[in-house]
Amino acid sequence: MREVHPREILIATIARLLDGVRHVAVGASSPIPAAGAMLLRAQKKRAGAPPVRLSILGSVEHNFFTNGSAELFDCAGQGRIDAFFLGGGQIDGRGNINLVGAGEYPGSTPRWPGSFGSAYLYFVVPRVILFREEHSSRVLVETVDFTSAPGTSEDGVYRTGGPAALLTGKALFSFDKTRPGFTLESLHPGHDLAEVKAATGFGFAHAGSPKQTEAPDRATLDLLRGQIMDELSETYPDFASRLRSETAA
Amino acid sequence: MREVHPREILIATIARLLDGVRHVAVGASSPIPAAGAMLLRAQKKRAGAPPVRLSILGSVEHNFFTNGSAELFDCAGQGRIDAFFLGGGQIDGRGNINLVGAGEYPGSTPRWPGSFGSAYLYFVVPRVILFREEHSSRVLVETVDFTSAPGTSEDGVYRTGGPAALLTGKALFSFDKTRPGFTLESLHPGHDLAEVKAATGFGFAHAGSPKQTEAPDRATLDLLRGQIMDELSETYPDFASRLRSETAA
Amino acid sequence: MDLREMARRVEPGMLLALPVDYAGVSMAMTKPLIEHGAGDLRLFCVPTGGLQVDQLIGAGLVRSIETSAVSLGEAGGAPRFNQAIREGTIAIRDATCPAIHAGLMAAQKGNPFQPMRGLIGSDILRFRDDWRVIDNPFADGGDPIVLIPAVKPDIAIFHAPMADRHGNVWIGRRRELAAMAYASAQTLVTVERIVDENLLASEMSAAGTLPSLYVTDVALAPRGAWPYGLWGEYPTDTAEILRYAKAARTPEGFAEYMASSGASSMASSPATSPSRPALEPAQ
Amino acid sequence: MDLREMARRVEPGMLLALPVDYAGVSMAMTKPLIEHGAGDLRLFCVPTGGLQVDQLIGAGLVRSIETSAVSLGEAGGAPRFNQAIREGTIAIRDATCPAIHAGLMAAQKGNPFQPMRGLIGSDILRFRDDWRVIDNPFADGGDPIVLIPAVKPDIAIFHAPMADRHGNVWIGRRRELAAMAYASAQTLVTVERIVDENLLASEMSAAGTLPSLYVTDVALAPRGAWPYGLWGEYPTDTAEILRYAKAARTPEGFAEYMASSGASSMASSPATSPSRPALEPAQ
Repeated sequence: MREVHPREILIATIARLLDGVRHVAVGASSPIPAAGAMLLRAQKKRAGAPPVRLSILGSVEHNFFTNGSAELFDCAGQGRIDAFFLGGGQIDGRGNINLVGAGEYPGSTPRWPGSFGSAYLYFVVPRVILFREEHSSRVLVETVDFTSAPGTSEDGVYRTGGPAALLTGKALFSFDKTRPGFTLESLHPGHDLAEVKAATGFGFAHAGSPKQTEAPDRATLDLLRGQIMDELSETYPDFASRLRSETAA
Repeated sequence: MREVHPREILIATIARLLDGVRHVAVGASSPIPAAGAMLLRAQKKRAGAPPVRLSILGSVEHNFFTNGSAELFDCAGQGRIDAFFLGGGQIDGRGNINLVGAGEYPGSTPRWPGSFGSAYLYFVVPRVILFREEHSSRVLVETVDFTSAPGTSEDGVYRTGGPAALLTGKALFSFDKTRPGFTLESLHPGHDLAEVKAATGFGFAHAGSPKQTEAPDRATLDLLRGQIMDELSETYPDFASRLRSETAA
Repeated sequence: MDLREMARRVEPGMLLALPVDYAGVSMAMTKPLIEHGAGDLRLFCVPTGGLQVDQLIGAGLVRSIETSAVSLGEAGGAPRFNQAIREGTIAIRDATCPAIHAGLMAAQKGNPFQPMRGLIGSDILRFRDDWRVIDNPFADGGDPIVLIPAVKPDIAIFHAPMADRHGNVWIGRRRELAAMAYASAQTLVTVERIVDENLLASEMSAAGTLPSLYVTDVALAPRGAWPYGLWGEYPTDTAEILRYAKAARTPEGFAEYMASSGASSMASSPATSPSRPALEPAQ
Repeated sequence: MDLREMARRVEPGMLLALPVDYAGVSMAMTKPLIEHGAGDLRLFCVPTGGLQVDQLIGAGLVRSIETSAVSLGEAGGAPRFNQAIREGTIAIRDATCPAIHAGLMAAQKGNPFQPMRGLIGSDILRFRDDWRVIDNPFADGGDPIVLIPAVKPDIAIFHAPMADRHGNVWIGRRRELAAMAYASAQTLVTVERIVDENLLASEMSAAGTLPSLYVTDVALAPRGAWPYGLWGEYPTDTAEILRYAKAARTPEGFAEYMASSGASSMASSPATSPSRPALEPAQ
């Protein structure tokens, strides 16, 4: 068995984080979350468990929506979407995310595209997974420069959703909304606590010697490298062929 | 030329009342309003005037809507419907209408179907024509037992629409919202002021010797008995054939 | 899925959303619902009710109804509804069509309410203690506006021309059927036919499709709107509705009508049994 | 109707509603709009903007923009937009997608506002003095909720696969295009083709049709979304968008790109020239 690719760790971790969802939506250009959701769907199907529904926004293949671009948000508002992924140019230690820009608003430099649906979905999707491969103190900051959506809300604010986890290229964190703050759950293979601390602009809770992020077992890896890459290549052909060539090395 | 049928007077009067509208909607079982709108549409087309659009609710032929049964109300709320027809089990002297029932609510006896969209359309369609063939003190009452929709609203209440006229089998009234109240405009042929007063449960303003409702001229009557009856029979075959046989006598 | 099995999803006290007569009423479900017998139902008519509502009321299954109207159209008033109102045996919440749509839209959007114009000064509003009036916060003062709370039916039930084997249902331009499904916890659909192609596979059919995401169960019921018509499929059987209207003037006449073959064949014919693929229309 | 003629409907200072890149952007109208030159435009992106928005900004026609994002997708940030933000030459009102939809929905319903959940505690809300927060009147107290005011664009502009000779436009499942048209005073549509049959005549095509009632003008513009793709028709020309992204990093590069044949061919191609058979809808 070949070495496990770092992105395969991410995909398998996402599948674990999604365990139990009935319907997960992923953004149009999110191949790793999509692959994780496809992996979970395949695992559940093999186990004869209730089906997992995956909606990929902007995809024709995986578009279950017929009411325009408002339907995703309506669907989430109805409680029909259990999990979603958000990223951000900045993510801070309280789970606040910034998709708008660095520096003083509105003259943000750099300016990022904008908040998209985050200021709604972060509130109403029960299991939001913050996903950003880049793990640096540029991205993971003490305090965001602009809050596209806050990580937590005061009591009395309607909120059925929020951050469940933060997954980066180096580590996996869970989110504790009572503190609020992140807890290091595991380090991906090849990364250590000192490195992660240095690369993280906010403080986080952690065990004395953190666990290593679980690598996919052989059955999972076979599924991932076979069926899942086939499915993925329908929607993300470039990503799938790149990952395939890198794992075939 | 044969005698003018009372319903032909009504149809021609409706066409006159609608003069200037761009878009008129009529209910599913409103053949006389529909015929009036069709007549106006044909007259405008012959005159090379801007087209008149007619939506007949529940009709397949004349259904311009594709967004379900909410679209009529949305369309009216957007200001895209210039005229509509409302009736009522009771209509009172202040233009209030009752489509719910006589006697004490909720145990109304008799109970009529209900208010349908009147409590909205009466507020937002600029030219609402109250149309009820039965002209009796049972229908035209001093005060309605239940207000499905009021004839006027206090200052400060959003209202871009309301009653423009009341047309019955005996007479045509205009509505003065400042009083508020009805003014007799004309009596249909064969009816006189004393009779109309006796059959009307509310007081109304009138000239000493009211005009007679204008009968359609020969060109209008030819149009009505030819093209309009053809068009009408697509949606209201029973009504059209009955009217045809009665005017052919 | 068999109609009787589908009817068992309805539990006493549930809030049922039912469509207007021309949109696709699942008349085929009426008898199974009555035979199943879950009562104390609260009906929510989108936005008006007719034959099905009258029959459920006549069968004694209805506790309350929210609607903009109930009628049999050309056949006149709805006799079992009218008697129930007269005798006070059901509670009524009179509404107006766009208020019905507003309640569903609020639920569709996950909102607690939706504003709507009109209504001010009507007795509809006066009798609705579940609605609120606020001053429009965007005006300089005054400008009262009604807020309609979200309505979340337990179950929506309707009839449509077709479904595919994935549970997607083609509703065409009858978007109120989608609105009902979005707002409701469960959606039960009867259809004229099940098609082999995936309705979401072509943009043309997808445009009129309610995705299976919102559909709990689909059952085959050819001519399942009868005696109502179904747009694009078959016309209303006005004679049959007139026959009902006449019969149902009395409770006894209603009972006889409902026991007669015409009314019961939809539920008891082999057509609706799971063992029969091809279904006969009720005549 | 010719594209240049259609562009003349746009007057300085108008509020324009433009669709998201995958819904049907009328890229064919971009050059005619720039040539027409009506400036001071306020853009309303439904719910995000891309290439067209960047080009209108680059051409100096834009005073302000309301959007949930502006980007070139895989090709990265929108260079003319980003520079304008950096230099403060356009005003921005950052939103979030469902707030954009809420503003249109309020206009569609003739309502002054529409509530929406979320947003509380975000800087999006903090910078929007045109939005309001009230306590939900249906709660026992507290429960703040945002109200989004109605947005009524002067003109909506989009591209669709087809229209008929009555001016009905087939938009398929891209219902946001209908929402834009409902909310807007005028709607300008470019299409791949004009069909002979009435799109409202069959229930199948009617389900995805925006009626001519809401359509001001239709013009023929084959491949009119290029370099964007059009669902069900042709894919996005990513190489061309990358070429633009690279060129438009500087004002000079942008000017050169816009003057080049690639960008102008859509406006000057014979397909859209006035000498071609007239394709005016009935309305």
